[in-house]
Amino acid sequence: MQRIGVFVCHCGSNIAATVDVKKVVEVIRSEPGVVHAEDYQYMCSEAGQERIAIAVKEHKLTGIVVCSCSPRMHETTFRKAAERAGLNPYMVEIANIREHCSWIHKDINEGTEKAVILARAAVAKVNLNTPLYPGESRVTKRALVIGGGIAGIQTALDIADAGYEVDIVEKTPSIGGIMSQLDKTFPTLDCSACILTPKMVDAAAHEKIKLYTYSEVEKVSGFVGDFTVDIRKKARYVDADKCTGCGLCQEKCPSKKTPSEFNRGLGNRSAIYTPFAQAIPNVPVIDTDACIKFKTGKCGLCQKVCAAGAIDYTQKDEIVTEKYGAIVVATGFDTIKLDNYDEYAYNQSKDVITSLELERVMNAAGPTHGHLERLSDGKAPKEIVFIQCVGSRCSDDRGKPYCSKICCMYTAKHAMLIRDKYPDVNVTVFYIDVRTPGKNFDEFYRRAVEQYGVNYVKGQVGKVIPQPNGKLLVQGSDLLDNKQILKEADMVVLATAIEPNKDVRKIATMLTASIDTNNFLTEAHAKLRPVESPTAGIFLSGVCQGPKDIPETVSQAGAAAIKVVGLLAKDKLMTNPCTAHADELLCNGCSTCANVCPYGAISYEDKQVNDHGIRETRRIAVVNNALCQGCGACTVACPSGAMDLQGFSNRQILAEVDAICR
Amino acid sequence: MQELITRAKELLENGTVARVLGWKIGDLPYNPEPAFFETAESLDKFVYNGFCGANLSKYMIEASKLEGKTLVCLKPCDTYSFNQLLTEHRVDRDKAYIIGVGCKGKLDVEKIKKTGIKGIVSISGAEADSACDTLEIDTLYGKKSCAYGDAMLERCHVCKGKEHKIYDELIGESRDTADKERFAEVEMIEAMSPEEKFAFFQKELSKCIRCNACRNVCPACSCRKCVFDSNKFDSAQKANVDSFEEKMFHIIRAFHVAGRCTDCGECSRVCPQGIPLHLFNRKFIKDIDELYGDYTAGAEAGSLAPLTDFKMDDAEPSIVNERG
Amino acid sequence: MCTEHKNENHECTCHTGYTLDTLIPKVGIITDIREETPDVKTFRVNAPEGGKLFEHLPGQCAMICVPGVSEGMFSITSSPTNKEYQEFSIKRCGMLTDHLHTLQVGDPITVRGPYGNNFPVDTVLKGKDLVFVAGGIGLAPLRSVINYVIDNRADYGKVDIVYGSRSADDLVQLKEIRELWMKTEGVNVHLTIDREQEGWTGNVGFVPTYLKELGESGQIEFGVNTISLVCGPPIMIKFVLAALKDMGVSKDKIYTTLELRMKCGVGKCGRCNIGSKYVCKDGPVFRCDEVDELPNEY
Amino acid sequence: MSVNNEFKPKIVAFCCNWCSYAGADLAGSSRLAYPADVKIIRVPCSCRVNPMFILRAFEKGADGVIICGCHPGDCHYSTGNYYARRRMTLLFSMLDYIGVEKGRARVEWVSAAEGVKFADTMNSFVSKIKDLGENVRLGDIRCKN
Amino acid sequence: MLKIAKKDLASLFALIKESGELYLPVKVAEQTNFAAYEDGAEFDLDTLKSVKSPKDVFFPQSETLYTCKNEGKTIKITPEELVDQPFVVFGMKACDVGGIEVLDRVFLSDPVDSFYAARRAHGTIVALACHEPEESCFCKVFGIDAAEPVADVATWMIGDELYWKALTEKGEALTEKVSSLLTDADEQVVENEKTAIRAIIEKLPYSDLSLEGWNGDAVAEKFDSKLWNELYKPCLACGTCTFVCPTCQCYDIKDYNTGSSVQRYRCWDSCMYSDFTMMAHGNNRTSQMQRFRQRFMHKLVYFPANNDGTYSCVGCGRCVDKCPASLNIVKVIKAFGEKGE
Repeated sequence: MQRIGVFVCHCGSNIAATVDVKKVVEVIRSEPGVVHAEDYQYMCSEAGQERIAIAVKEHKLTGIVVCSCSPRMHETTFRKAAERAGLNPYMVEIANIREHCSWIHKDINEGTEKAVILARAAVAKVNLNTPLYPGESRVTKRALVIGGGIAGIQTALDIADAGYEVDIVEKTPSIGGIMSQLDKTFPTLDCSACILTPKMVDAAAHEKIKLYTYSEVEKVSGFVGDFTVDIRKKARYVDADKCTGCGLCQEKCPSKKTPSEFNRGLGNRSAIYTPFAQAIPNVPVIDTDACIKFKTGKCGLCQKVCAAGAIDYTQKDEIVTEKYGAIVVATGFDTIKLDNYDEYAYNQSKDVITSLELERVMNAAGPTHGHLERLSDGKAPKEIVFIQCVGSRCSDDRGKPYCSKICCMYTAKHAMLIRDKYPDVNVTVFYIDVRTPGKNFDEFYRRAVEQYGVNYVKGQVGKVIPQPNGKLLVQGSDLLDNKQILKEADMVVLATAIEPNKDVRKIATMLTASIDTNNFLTEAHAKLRPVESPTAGIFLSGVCQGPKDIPETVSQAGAAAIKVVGLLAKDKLMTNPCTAHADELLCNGCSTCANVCPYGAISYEDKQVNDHGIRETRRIAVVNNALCQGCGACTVACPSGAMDLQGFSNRQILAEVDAICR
Repeated sequence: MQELITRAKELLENGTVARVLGWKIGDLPYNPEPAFFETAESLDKFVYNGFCGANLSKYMIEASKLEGKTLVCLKPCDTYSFNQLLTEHRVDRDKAYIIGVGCKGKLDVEKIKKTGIKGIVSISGAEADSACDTLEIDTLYGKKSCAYGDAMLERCHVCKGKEHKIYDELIGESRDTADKERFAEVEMIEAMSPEEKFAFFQKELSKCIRCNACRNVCPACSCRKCVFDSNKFDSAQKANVDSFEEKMFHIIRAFHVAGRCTDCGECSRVCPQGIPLHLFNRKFIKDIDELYGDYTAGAEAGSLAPLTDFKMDDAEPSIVNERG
Repeated sequence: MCTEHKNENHECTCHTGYTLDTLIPKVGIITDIREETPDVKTFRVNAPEGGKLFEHLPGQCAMICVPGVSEGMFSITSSPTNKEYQEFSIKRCGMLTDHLHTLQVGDPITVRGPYGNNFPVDTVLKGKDLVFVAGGIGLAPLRSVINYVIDNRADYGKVDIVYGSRSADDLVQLKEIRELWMKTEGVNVHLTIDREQEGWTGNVGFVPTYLKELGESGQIEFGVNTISLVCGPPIMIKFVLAALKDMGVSKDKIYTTLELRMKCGVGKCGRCNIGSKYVCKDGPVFRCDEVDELPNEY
Repeated sequence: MSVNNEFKPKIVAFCCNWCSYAGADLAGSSRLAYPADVKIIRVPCSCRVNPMFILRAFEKGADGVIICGCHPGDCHYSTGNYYARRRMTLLFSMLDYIGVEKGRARVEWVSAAEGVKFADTMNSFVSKIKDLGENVRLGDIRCKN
Repeated sequence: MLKIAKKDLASLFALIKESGELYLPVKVAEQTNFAAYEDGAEFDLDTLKSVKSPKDVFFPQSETLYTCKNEGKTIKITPEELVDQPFVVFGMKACDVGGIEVLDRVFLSDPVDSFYAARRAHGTIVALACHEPEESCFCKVFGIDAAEPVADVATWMIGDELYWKALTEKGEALTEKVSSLLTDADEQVVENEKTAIRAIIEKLPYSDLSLEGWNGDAVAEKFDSKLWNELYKPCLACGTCTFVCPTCQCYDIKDYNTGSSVQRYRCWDSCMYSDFTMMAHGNNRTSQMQRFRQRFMHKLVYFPANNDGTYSCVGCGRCVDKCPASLNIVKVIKAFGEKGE
């Protein structure tokens, strides 16, 4: 039986509004083991934590129960408070009477009764708590960044600048990501390549950063501070050391028919290619499906023309195993497939393009060398219509329920650039709401409307019908004037919704990082810990965590970097003390627990044992506290209850069950 | 049986084994007891007949700790249990010299008594090498006879086959005794309505006297200290209040041996109140076969028990509601 | 109540003879707690309305039960001559004792007893010289006898107390030893501790060896009229008995107690029997020659 | 136990710390109401729930027990909920086999982002238990008084 | 001597039930055990021995001693009500009656166990002579005459009539209550039945078992024998033999937390269980050999030593029938008999 202090928090009115806090204190006072009970406005405040310290000294408490918000929020706060008061931090239990009680039960009697029961369960558990001492595990002072877009690059640069080695793993042949495909960027209309390429060069040149391009993460094991990652370096069939990047092979390559992924499929590329001119590393890759040498065995022209002799058809995929202390996911995004949106005739007419395709059309290095022309017949368009929220803010499951956040700004940018370069072109934008909340964002949008005369129509487009004369009939509605609009356009640009990279779910499973139904990685806490995954040692950078524009991505990349640096700066990490422990007098040595342990943390040894006078050597399970993460699978697999989990022991959970069913 | 005795004496004398684990003649015709024989002449009292139903593999846990090898006579169904104990490192293979003894189905004296036969003085027809189709029973109240099949243990009617799964030597021939569908009883209960099912198990389990014979005889239930005896789960209850504790004990025991139970039927054989305990374990065996693919515990040593394994597309727990 | 055997005041005549069953405990209140040593506390227990829960004889035990945890047998360390309260010295060494050590003054406690026989103070020991040999918490059972002897000092001869423990702060009842026992005439106390400890001026050494020195140096004579009472950890008892044997003390002149082995306390639950003797009914106090007759299963 | 003749069930919910407990928090912060009869016990993972806990809850008077965990594949400990799924399937099959009403014990996978699903699950489960009525078949008569 | 036809037994039982509870052998799920009689329950007087002995009626497998409730700062203890209504146990065989007498020596000796005493005081035992003793019976060895049970009432089932003879005033009082259904009967018929039963008992295989060498003062000689080391090996340490035995008296005291209060109850315990003697000082019987020896030494040596020669076994043969490893007291007695120790 412990000497327990119970502290019930008002949480301002969050709890006190629907739970009679005074009554909870009064009822819990008579619970066995409770020697002190009080309530306070804000337990998590400095003053609140101070009250704990006073009570511990005054009543010589050995256990603390705090009835407040979710332990996922303030468990560490109250554990530190207990530690400062001289108690072992694991003698603290939290009864969640806010999220699980006051916020969801309006009737004050019901709320109070439930709060008492939850408090009683916490007291029953603390009665059986034992002091726990976190172990230590060493930290590999290296980081891994998955994804080479602006998010990955910026994170890697910031980590490397802090002096730690970073590896970037990029699936495509070059780093740069989606940003490298953009023409200009809002709100400053900088040329995207101009601000991105220097960072790419820095990343390549930085002695602390190693690039694994055209590579994928294959397998991840271990845990925070001690990850072991297998990286598959796909065969480029070009020797990176010998290649000088002269580009002769790309010119001479006879197979030029493959659609260029970089140009969103609009232009073509050769079988041996670098995605774009400023590619880093500037080492081409042979696409085996398009290469005549691989398909028919003939050709081999690129090998002949290569002065450096860098072409090597016999190259094989290579698996590299590396050790890391932290992993940052920066897998970026892509536009959604528009197959469900045939009302916009995206698949019927070549002149209906997505905004990202428009970026390539307006880009000098793009398929139309920067001239704004219709992709069907190459003529200069006179009427351009932009349709917003294509696939975003969708109530049915055709598209995405969320707002993709960046479309309003880049459509304003496109409209402004077109009006500026081709003043005679009319630009109409059909929108539901224009959302330009950032710094200088709304002023940018205002300039597009007032200075460049972009015609913004509040309304949705019902249908886009390709006309026999090659034009596109846009049927839309104008909600402000409350009338239907029929407009003939030469070109229609769809502001398409964005979704996380399609490989992110496979990576999340490998990292055991939690992921939500829209495939965005779940952050540890939406407001307080946006750049960390709940899984320790995994950090989130860029759109993989949620839709965001480049300025936010870069700031989040920096935040993720400093979190990684904070982790790598430690020599030792405190490991979770709630690990499994085998009672050597009860253990049968039957290996059932080792079969279910996901971390291989259980090994066996023959030990001399004195079981109440019987001395013999027995095969005993031994848990490696550094590897064990405390999931508890082994405690249920063990029939005799020899294996128990510290912090969530069988008797503690049974005590909670008893207290609840009383 | 004589061949078995001479072979045992030979192995004992030439030192291959230090002791023989078999059965000793009882003082009544139907109660031979498992026994260790260390000397050749003590083997004269060795017996192997229709009443030697005990599964000796559990004794091998302690015997593995003794000096020298132990000769153990295992029936076909016992060898599954030995394999299972081997998988769980509880017995030592090189401390055991296994003789696979033939089996023509084992007898249950309770069944003979249930037919009204009392005051049994002698029984013939149960010898290992006899035809084993009728039993001639001489009693204080006159000569009686009883068909071998009617006196056979329930587990022999659903015998898993006479092939020994692990042995060093085979002695004696077997006879197939399976004449009932293994899951017939389980399916019959599953077909009942919830009220009938509850009434059936309430009636059966209310007889339980908490003697732990089923647990202590079961080769799969071989913990050093059972969870019901320790305070690990605060569940060391021994009350017989005929309400919940018996259900908790038997469900949890069946759960702990799920995927490890070889259906050797010992629990039903030893229950003093004749509770059909095999119905619990066989239910789990049927579920595991249906949901996760056929699995016979102890078929070969080292197989991964179903509850320590998984597949990505396992059925959801709600299948129990849909299955009707 | 029972229909047939009713008498006028509604008492069922067929089982009037039984007081409240001996297995039902009484509720007492803890009125004082003294921290003897880091792991031993002495609890003073009174009936709720004051006074003692029940009368007892020196050496008898009582079963302290905590609902929901378990119950344990502890010797009553206060002397029967003390009229206001009873005391128990409890060492922290398990689930139940852990729990008892967290109780406060004023907390309720349930006690049943008294159980077992007692040191024969009014018969064999009367008029004899007494030698008490105790080790660690073993002093608790003997303390009730010592205080009884001190309260009826005239009925007994010379009293020697040899008491030792692991270290100085493991000596139980040190205050009482110094203020009461050492000051009573005819009672001399010989304290010892196992290992050297600074600030300790008394003897250093194990109890059996110290007893032997005292015996051989004549400070304690083991005459025909001397009875020894021994209590402590089993190995200490073994060596003390050997030492006493060397000094010519016959087994029937030595008493010991086989406490710590009881459950029901009324000789029925079948746990505490050694051979045909039930420790809780025929003991826990035994003469050493009786102990030798028992089969060695204790 | 029934209070002013309307049956108030006692329901124990075992929620895994990484997904369903976070889902419950999200349901809370989104103010999605569900009956107060549900009391949540936090466990590291759904694979920590031992059949003894479930039977103990029923023994002491619970009318319904629900085990929530991460969606298979999302488990923070990678394989925990796979084992939990097999264990619970077998346990529920045994409970149905001895005649306990179907649906009195249930497993539900709720991710950290599915606050709505958590609230809906709890509402549907409580109404299901109210239909089934008080737990008589798995209770211990000594706990009833 | 009175008698009643077998077909009228149901009305006899109904009549007895009016004045108090009636326990008799009832067949439930094909097993015969003593249970409270409800009208229409399928009573079974043919099966010779119930699985669990009727000691359960007087010394139940588990009974609550008292309930504690925390009330504010004090604990409120409410002892369980002692049995105070008369009841009748019908159909007890001579060996079980002997068993109750053995228990009387334990529970009624000072300090009296009032729970047991109350039940004994209010219980009337109607014994039934064994019609066809079985091969595992050896009550004769312990001086019990199966043909002539000595209880409050002795009955014999002869043909399809039950012969009834009251032996004590409790028996007389019960006979008084049911006299309306009983008619006078011929003593001689019962005498012939007795001689027939005794003749069968002579022919039982265990009847010539000799207890020579087993008595109160054989403690040292039997305790140190090496035979125990061979005999105990097949024992599974389960509690079957102790829980079916009519004379086993050992019990454990445990708590049950019902949530609102704590019930302290007493339940049967078995000396064969591995932690039976686990107490504060540790466990003084750690090996199964010690526990096996303790069980038979208590029945045949320690109990006689404390109870002027009465053995704590009545030869009912239930342990012979029910032991999973076919070990029992007869094999132990025979083993020591052959070795001549």
